Amino acid sequence: MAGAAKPIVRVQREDFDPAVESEALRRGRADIGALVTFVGLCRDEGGTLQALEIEHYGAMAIAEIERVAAEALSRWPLLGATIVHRYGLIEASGRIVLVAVAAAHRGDAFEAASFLMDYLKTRAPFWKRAHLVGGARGDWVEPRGADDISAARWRAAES
Amino acid sequence: MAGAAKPIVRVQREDFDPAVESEALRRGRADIGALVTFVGLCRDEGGTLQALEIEHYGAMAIAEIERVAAEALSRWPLLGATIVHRYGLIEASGRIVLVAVAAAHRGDAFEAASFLMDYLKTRAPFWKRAHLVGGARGDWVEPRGADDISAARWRAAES
Amino acid sequence: MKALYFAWVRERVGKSEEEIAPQASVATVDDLMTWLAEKDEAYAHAFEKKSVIRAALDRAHVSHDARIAGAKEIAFFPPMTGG
Amino acid sequence: MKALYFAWVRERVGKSEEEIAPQASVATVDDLMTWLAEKDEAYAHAFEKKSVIRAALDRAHVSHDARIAGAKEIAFFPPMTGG
Repeated sequence: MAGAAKPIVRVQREDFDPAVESEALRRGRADIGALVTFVGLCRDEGGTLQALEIEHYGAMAIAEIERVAAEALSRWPLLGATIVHRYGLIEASGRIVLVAVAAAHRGDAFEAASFLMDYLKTRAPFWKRAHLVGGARGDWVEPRGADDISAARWRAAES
Repeated sequence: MAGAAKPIVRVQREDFDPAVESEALRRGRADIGALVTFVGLCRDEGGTLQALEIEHYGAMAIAEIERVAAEALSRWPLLGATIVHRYGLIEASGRIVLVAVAAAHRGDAFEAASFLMDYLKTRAPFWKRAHLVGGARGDWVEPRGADDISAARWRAAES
Repeated sequence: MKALYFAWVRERVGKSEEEIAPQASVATVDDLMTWLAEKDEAYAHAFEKKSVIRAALDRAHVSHDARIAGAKEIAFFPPMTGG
Repeated sequence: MKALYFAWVRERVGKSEEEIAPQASVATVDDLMTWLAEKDEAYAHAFEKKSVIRAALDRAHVSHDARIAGAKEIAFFPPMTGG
């Protein structure tokens, strides 16, 4: 749609700055009414988790996130979207993923950001493994059933 | 609920920094998995709007936003919430309102932030007047029917 | 009691606040709007469509059938457009 | 074709990638998992519950009945847990 920027997608080891990412969507334009920024953080699970190790399938991750972003742009009249996903070792309280979405109206921005996160969770090729406090290597994180249910919400509107 | 911070509510003339507000929710804790930051901006309406003048009922605005925030905290297991609403003259592309919500899981954070914005729009005592490009004073902004419909979404769950 | 007016209600009334002293028979928010509308043409214009006007008693939203007895502050304003 | 393994599939197989050359009768993703499972105990362990394993052909998700002919790269992995 008119004014829609090409989504920005990055997969990287280093940390990101949510303020820089969301400000970049907004800068130099006055047609944006709503800017939603989501940051996913590494929880310490009640003090038991030291870090998450995130394995990924690099080439596919970029391609898959770009597909998900294109899907969001086709569904909502967005004025910009940025998705950044980290891999490697992320300490408790560290940032894992960012989704920033700009739109004229807040309903579109909230829905698109929520959709992007649901689809990233269930489609982007990343796998988390826990590193426990004390040094032990924990298990691979199991997918939450809630994530599939959350992603399925968007399918009713497809058909 | 355990871990829930008292919501931070501010009504002010001066601008705010979304990064400072959302970072303050996150700092020093590792139980947050999802941080949603919404910023509402002044659109220039296709280049016709110079600024919005926001009138408000100061004493009630704080009280009403605090009631809305308390309602959000009672509905979702939040780990923090900050709401900042500006008044006075806000130029096109300027920031008007911030809602930042922290939770363990993203579904709660997205829903609570969306709820807070819907309720702010329909309950917080602020009124916008347009200032047009060229210097003319425009009309008071009419409420969008979409805002009432959006706010009504949350009522089904109440009864 | 103190009456406050906001946005176009304020503009039509021509002031942002005033002390008012309605008689005891003015019992509800709706009664008070009718009473105010009878003051002069400016008030009549402000309150000509009572149904679109919102009210708050002591800084909390109330419906038009709320009783005003005991309230220190009443505010009248159009539907909110913040956020 | 190149086969890639991720997360616990990689750990069980014992390598992250390799060249494989299944015979022509191995037509689908499901066939290929069965073929791999027959290689040795490590592969048998990795692919013992085929239904939980996801596959991608040339970097796009596919179902287990997808045909592998013509693909340059196939990846096997557990359900994703990113985001």
